[in-house]
Parts: sequence; C-alpha cells; structure tokens
Amino acid sequence: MSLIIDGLSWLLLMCGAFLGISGAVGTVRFPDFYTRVHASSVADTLCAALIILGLILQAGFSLVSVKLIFILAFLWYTSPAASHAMVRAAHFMNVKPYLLNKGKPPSKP
Amino acid sequence: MLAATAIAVIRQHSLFAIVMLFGIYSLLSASIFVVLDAVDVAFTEAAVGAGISTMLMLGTLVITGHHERTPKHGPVLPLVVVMLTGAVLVWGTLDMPPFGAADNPVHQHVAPRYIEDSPQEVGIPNMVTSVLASYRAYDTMGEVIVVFAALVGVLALIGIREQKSPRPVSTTDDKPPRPVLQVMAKLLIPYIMIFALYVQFHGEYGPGGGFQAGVIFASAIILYVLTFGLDDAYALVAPSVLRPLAALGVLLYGGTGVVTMLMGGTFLNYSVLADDPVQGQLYGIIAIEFGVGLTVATVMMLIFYAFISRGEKAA
Amino acid sequence: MSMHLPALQVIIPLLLAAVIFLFNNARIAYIVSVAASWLCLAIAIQLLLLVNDGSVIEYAFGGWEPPWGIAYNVDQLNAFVLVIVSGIAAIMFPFSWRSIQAEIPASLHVLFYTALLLCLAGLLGMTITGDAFNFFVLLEISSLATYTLISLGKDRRSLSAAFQYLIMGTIGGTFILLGVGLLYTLTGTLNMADLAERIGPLQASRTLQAAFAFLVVGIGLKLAMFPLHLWLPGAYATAPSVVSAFLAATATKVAVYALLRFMFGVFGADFAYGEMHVELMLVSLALVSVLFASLIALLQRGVKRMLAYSSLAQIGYMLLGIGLANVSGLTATLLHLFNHALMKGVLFLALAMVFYRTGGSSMRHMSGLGRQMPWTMAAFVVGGLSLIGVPLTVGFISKWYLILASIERGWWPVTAVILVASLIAVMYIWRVVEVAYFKERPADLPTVSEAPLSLLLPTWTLVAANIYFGINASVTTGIAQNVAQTLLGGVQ
Amino acid sequence: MFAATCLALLVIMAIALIRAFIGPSVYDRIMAVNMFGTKTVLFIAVFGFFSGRPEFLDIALVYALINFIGVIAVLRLVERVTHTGTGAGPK
Amino acid sequence: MMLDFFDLYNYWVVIFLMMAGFYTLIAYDNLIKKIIGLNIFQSAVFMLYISVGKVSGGSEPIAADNIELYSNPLPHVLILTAIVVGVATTALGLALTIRIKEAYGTINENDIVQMNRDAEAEKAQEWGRE
Repeated sequence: MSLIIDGLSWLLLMCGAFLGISGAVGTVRFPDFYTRVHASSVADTLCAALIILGLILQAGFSLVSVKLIFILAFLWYTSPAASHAMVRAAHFMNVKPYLLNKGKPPSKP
Repeated sequence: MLAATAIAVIRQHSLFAIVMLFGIYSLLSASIFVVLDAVDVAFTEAAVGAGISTMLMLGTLVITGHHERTPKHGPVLPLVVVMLTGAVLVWGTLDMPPFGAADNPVHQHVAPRYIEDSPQEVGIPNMVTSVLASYRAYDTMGEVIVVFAALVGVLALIGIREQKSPRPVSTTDDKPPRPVLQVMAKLLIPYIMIFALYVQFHGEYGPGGGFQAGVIFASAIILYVLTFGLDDAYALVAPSVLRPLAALGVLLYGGTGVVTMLMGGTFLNYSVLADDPVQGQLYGIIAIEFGVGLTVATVMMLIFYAFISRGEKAA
Repeated sequence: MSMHLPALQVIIPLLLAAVIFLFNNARIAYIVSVAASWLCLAIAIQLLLLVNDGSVIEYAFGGWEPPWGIAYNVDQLNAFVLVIVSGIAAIMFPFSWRSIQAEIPASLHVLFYTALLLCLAGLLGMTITGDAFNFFVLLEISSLATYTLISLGKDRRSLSAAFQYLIMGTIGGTFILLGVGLLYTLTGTLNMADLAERIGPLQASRTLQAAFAFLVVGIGLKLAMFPLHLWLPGAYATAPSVVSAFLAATATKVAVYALLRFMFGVFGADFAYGEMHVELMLVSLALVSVLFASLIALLQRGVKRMLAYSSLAQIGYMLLGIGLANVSGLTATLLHLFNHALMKGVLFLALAMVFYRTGGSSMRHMSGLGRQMPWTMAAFVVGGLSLIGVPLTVGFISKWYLILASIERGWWPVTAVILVASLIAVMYIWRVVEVAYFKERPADLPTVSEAPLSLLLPTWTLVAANIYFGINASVTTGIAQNVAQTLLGGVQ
Repeated sequence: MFAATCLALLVIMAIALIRAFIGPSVYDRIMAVNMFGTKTVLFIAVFGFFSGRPEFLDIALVYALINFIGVIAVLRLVERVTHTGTGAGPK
Repeated sequence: MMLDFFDLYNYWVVIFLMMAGFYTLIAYDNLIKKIIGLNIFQSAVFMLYISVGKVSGGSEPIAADNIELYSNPLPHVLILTAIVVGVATTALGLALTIRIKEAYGTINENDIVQMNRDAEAEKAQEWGRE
C-alpha cells in the first residue's frame, strides 16, 4: 500500500516539476509578453496542483493536508486573478501582442 | 542565486525593476531562513521584506519617479572602503567556529537553557516565542517602540490626508473598473483576517505571533485599498480610529509590565500574574502578543495610508 | 519602589510618549514631557547616590537572571551619564515650549514631544542597559526619534541632513549589530558582564579583533569621530534649535559612554590597549579632529554650524582623553562629558533665543544684539568662555586634566595642540562677541527685545551650573576620578 | 524524491530570475516575480517534507498571500504612475 | 584545507552580499537605491546571525516529542527584532525621500548637495553686501 502511495506521489511530483520547468522555459523562450504569461500561468496552475497533490498523498489524512489544500485553493484562486490583472494592465497600457506586428521585431514597450 | 539577484539589483537603472528584484531577493532570503531552521524569521522576512518594504518603496516611486541617472563620479573610493570592510570581515571569519557544528560556543552557553527548560518554565513549545515574549521580552518591547517611533516619524514627515478627495469618481472616469479584482478581494479579505487571528493566537505552538499577525492583518487592508481606493478604505477603517489604537498597543505591552511590577515582580515578570507561574507566563505572553499585534497592524496601515494619500495628493 | 528605579528610569519616558500620543493635545504633551524629564532626573540622582559607594545595582527584566534574561546594570559610570542626560533634558524640556512655537507648525507639536520623549528614553536606555543586543534596540529607538526631530527643521536642508544622518546612523547601527553578532558567535552570550568574563581567554582570536573593529567604527559613526563625522554639522545646523541643543548636549555623550563601556566593560583595558593599540589610533584621529574642526569652525558664517564644528573638536578632546590611557586622561574625558554638555547646552540655548526673536541664527542676525538682548548674549559669553577653558568655568577643569594627562604621558605635541585649539576657540567665539557687541544692528533687520523669561530661566540655570561646577569641582572630579580608576583597573 | 522536486523547483526559480533580470517590459518582470513567488510557496511546502517537519505550512500560505498582494500593488502603482505622468511610462 | 573552506563557505557568501549592499549604499546617488542597499546590507547581517544559530541535523526550535536536536532559538529572536528595526528605518527613510523630492524636486544626492551649496553661496553674498 505504502509503496503504491509513494510511487504515485513520486509520479505526481515529477510531473509537476516537469510542467514547472517547461513553463519556465516558455517564459524565457516565447517572443512577447502575452505568450509568456500564457506559458507561465497555465503550466503553473497544474504544476502547483500536481505537486501539492503529491504532498497530500505523503501527509495522509491530517492537519497538514488540510493546510495543503488551503494553499492549493489559495494559489488556484489568486494566480489566475494575478495573471488576469497583469494582462489587463498590459492591455490598457498598450502593450501590443506579437501577432499584431508580425515581421517586425518583438514589441518592447 | 541570492548573490546574482543582489548584483542585478545594483546594476539596474530602472528603479521599478530594482524594487521588484528586491522583492525577489527578500523571498529568496526568506527561503534560506527556512532552510536554516529559522521559520519564525522566514515568516517575518517574507511579510516585511517582500510585503511591506516593497509596497512602501512602490508608494514612494509613485511620487518620486523611477529613473535613475548614471552616477557621474568614479566609484573608486566606495570600492576601497567596501573592500577594506570585506577584508576585515573575511579576516575575522577565519577564526570563526565552523558552520553548523553542535559544539560551537553559541550552542554551549545560554541557549541550552532555552531549549531544555523553556517548555517547562514558560509552558509553550515554540522556543522562539518563549524567548521573544518572556526571557527577552524587554527587547520585544523595544521593537514595538521602534515601530511606534517610525509611525511618529512618518506622520511628522508626510502626515495623512484625511478628507475625501474632491472627485469621488476618480477611479471610474479615467480607468475602466476592475470587477474581477474587486470581487476577488471581497471574498478573500475575511479569510485573510481570520488567518491573521490564527497566526496571532497560534504563535505559542507554531511559527507566528503578534508581529506577523499584525502585518498580515494590515495586508488585508492594503489589499482593500489597492482594489477599492483610499476613500472606501477610510470609510472602513478611518485613520483617526487607528491612531489611538497604535498607542494603546504600546500601552498594553507596557501596562502588562507595570502590572507585574505592582504585583511584586520585576518589570515584565509574568510569573506573578497567576498563582501558578507557568499559567502566569501564558497570560502575560498572550497579553503582550496582543499588544504587539495591535500596534504593528495599526502602524503598518497608517504608514501605508500616509504613503498612498501623499501619492494621490501629488497626483 | 526603590528596587524598580533602574527600570522606571527608562520606562517612564517610553510609556509617557505613548500616552501623549494618545491624548493628542499639545499642552498636555508639554506638561507630561516636562514632568517626565523631572522625574527622570530625580531617579537618576537617586541612582547615583545609591551606587556612590562603588556598588552595582542589577535589575533583571522578566525575573530571568542574566545571562538568560535582559538586565540593567547601574554602576557609578552610567549613573553619572544618566544624571547628565536627564539633567539636560530637565532643563531643555521646559525651554522647548516657547522655542518650538516659532519653529514648528502647531499640528506637529504632539509628535514633536512624542519623538523627544522617545529619544530621551532611548538615550537613557543605552546608558543603563547591561545587554549588548538591548543596547542596539534602544540605540535604534533614539536614532529613529532623532531623525524625525532633525527633519522638523524649518529649512529644507534639514531633510537632506536627516537623510544623511539616517543612512550613516543605520550603517553605524548595523556595524554595531555585526560586532555584537561576532561576539555572540564567540561566546554564546549577550550580557555585557558575562561577555567580559568569557572574552578573557580569547584575546588572540581574529574574530574578536574584527568584532572590536566593527564596534568601534559603528559607535564612531554615532559619535561623529573624525573622519566619520560628515552627518553632524548638517544635522546640528539645520535641526530646530532646541533639538540641536538637546542632541549636542546628550547624544554624542551617550555614544562616548558606549565606547567606554564596550572598550573597558566588555573587551577590557588590556585588550583595547595591549592587543589593539587603540590609543595610537584614537590620539591621532582626535588630534586631527581637534585641529581641523576648530579651523573649519572659524570659517563658518552660521553660528549654529560653527558650534556644530566646535562640538566635533570637543569630541576630539574626549577621545584624546581615552587615547592617553591614564587615569588623568580618562578623568578628563568623563569630566568633559559633563562639562561639554553644560557649555554646549548654554550656547545652543542662547542661539535658540536669538532664533526665537530674530528668526535666524547667522552672524548677520546676531549683529548688534549685545544691547538688545543683554541677558541672552551674556549667557552666550559665559558659555563661550567655558568652551575656551577660562578659569572659574567648567571648561577649565576638564582642559586642565587633559593637559595634566598629556604631560604625564610626556606627549608634548599633544599639549601644544590642546593649547593651539583653545586659542582658535578664542578666535571663533570672539567673532560672535565682536559682531554682537561692537557692530551696529543692520538697518534692514528689526529691533528686538529680550527673550521671554520662560526661555531665559532654563538657560541661566545652566549658566549657573557652568560657573558653580567650575568653582566647586570637587563633586564631579571625585566621581570622575573614581570611575576612571575602576575602568583602568588592571593597566596602571 | 523530495530532494529531486526541491532541485527542480530551484531550477525553475533560477529561470524565472533570468526573465526578471532581462525584462524587457515592466510586465515581464511582474510576471517573473509572480512565478517566482508561486514556486517559492511550493518550495517551502516540499522542503517541509524534505526536512521531516511538515507542520509549518503557514509560512507557505503567507508567502502566497504576500506574493498576490505584491503583484496587485505593483500593477496598481504602475498604472497610476503612467496615468499621472510622473515618469515617461514604465520601461 | 578543503574542509575548512566549506566550514566557512556560508559566511563568505554572506560577506559578499554584505559588501554588495554596502557598495550600493555608498557608491550610488539615488536615495531610493541607497535605501535598498541598506536593506540588502542589513539582511546579509541577519543571515550571518541565522547561520550562526544553525546546528547541522538540528530542527526548528519548536518543541516536539520525537526530536532531540534543535537549532539555537536565540539568534532567531534577535533577528526578528532586527528585521522590525530595519523596516521601521526603511519606512522613515522613504518618508524622508518623499519630502526631499517635494522640497528639492530631485532624489539625486549630488544635485541636493549642489543645491545646498548654492544656497550657502547666496547667503554669503548677502553677507558680503553689508
């Protein structure tokens, strides 16, 4: 039983780490702000979820897992909001998406 | 990584970028504190360095602008001074006891009593709290006074604009409303406050205590100011209410000390507060932690109000 | 109640600061502050009497005996400094009411008194504490309050001066923190008496030497030791007059005390003189600062700035006394702590009265005042004479001991420098006197009347003290000599 | 297992730092800060398990909170600066 | 020798940070940057303290039944206090910066020093007319 749990949380943690890294690489490699936000926010959300699920499996049924769930809920709640606010601010500040000026160098507001 | 951040902070010329990198720096150093077992410190550093300091710096940037000119004079003299200081330090560390060894003098004297006896003498498991609030309670009172002194300074320097702004619709005429954030904030703020209370009263058992709770509580209000604007925040918590509360927190702390004095102990000796010394310690610690929390929360809010209202006036 | 005196000494001003902030009424703030300062003086005198037989009072906070808890230790040395600080406060606080009416907007008066009380409490606490880290905390309390007080000056330059002081003061504070940290690493304790015991066997440790260096430099920054003095002239010259007076008379004195305490009380005279050869550094720096600061003072147009530079020179004298490393030298330092507080207090208060009446304190504002404000200028002259070191004033006593000490050591150049610097002091004081008594009042400046009694009275109390302790010096010299002997203990 | 995850998170943090260093726009930096903060939260959580004392998740929660408020604050103030024209706009 | 190096490695990183902050503090003219330098400088000192308090293999100083070795709680307490002192100083420094900006129109130290000097010179001229 414990072997299965260990294996499962191992898998979850590794998947989460992988997603996180790919998201991070995305933020460095993508050409403009909007695509970068996309990379970071989408990958981040699942990455956080996977890692915390992995930890919950380890913690078992206790106060610790309740706290972990709190953290997850909080992250799920705030990080899309933060991304939203960022993109919104950038939009109103006239940061142009990459596709709108294709052929020119990436926009650097 | 920390070193890299520090260098980046120095090299940057845009003050905005600097402040943000400073936030990262702060989070990083807080992580290092966790790795070094100092959970309480990490807690505070995250709340203060990454939270309050960064926000105050941003508030200042709004007023002062954010471009730095390249320095004109050569950096030779500072470099020499810095090198000299660094050399003294490196020289000094050569004779330092090795990192982490359990038989260092630091761990041999004074500290063992805190570790071995404090759970019995003071009756709470978090040794940091028991040292903070009982063995070295007078330092902590000094800390509260320092915060209070900072408030006095900030009020004397920039004050708080108390009346409402002449244009009540200021947020709507030039900027689109922000429904998502406002709804979010409304949902979130009560939970933040409950969390602050939890941190306040759980400080005896886990990391946390009055200072951290105060900062978290203040950050809830700061979130409110950021999403709804200053005028609405004034309607919620007016500065004129906060001002006396800040002083009351200090007096609660000091008053606890005076009471212990009147009851025959020395200043801040909680053991006399109840028949059972350990119980008395508990009462005392709860009272002063509450004083700390009260002062810190109100002072942080007031300072933030002061910065923001100055910014709006400048605008 | 008498057992609580050491704690009350600091706690009364600390808590009353919060109380007046709560009431938020300027008149109450004033009355409470004055009462607090008088109470502090009474307690300080009581403490001095209690320890006069050489005993040490220990007060353990929270009932935890040191080194586990924080303790206050009162001995003759810090009781002496406590009396100086609280005595000056007891005179300055009543003075402040009229003086700040002219200089600070009414809405800030409560905050002014809160900061003033916090500053006083911090200074007293730094003096009385027996715990190295507690020293740092109280230092920061007094520093923060000081930055605020300085920035309340009328001129915008007070802001930049306060900022500069904030930066340098915080560097100093952080250096002290670093030094304390290194000491803690070596010994595992923070209590000063315990530290002194445990440092004994570590004399050759390089970490200890580094700790000593950081503490000396850190305190040196606070002390405005040459070449770390850059903040002082600006800060003293632009702060509100009564603040300059208070700071000039107390803040640097407490820093000198801290230097003494760490050098002798923690590291021990053997380490300081034998291992680190601190006397060579101190004497050379002190000589440079005495000479240069006096010369720069001669060039100043603002009288406040001139007095600020003269303060630097006086700090040089005190360091010189420590550097001479004999009983007479230390006695001179301790006496000068007391005497300089008295004379600089008089000079700055006289200036504050000039400012109150004329709205400025440059040489120009002072011209022709000798006849229009006779009592004020008379006070200034007495203070000036004392600064020069004329017999029958306090200044003479400390200079006398300093010269004795240098002769004892056989360092004739030092004696010469002291005499030359005194001559320069004659010159810069004379410039003011000349302007005030022998120059006509410029036509475009209004004629003014004598300062009100509520300002004159505190000033003349100090003048009287100047003369009294100049004629009857046995009390102060007795204490100073006693303390100096205890401090040097092992060396002689 | 936890060590590996910690390491991976550290790598992610380093990459986020790179983005924060090179910018180029103020929003890129905000995004990097946000990402960095999230990863710090996870790092603290995982590290708690790694060191065998997972009770101290409160800290992670505080980090998440501070991080969120920080991002909102930066955004608000960036807006305000560009609106009032105190500077020539964020760069 | 190699071992020695690792014994002190932590301290040296801290010293590097300290020097970086200190350099920022004294070499740059911008007041806000100075304050940030100050913060870095201070936090490096904090880290030094915390490093001192760490015991290898020790645990957080919160008593639990199954743990024998704790890190030293005293440095943690001291640094908690010091952090608060730091933020208080920062707040006051920033408030001063705002006032300076309003009074001088700049937050560059060189400019401010220059302006102060000009003011002095003006006064000197006035005096010279007498």
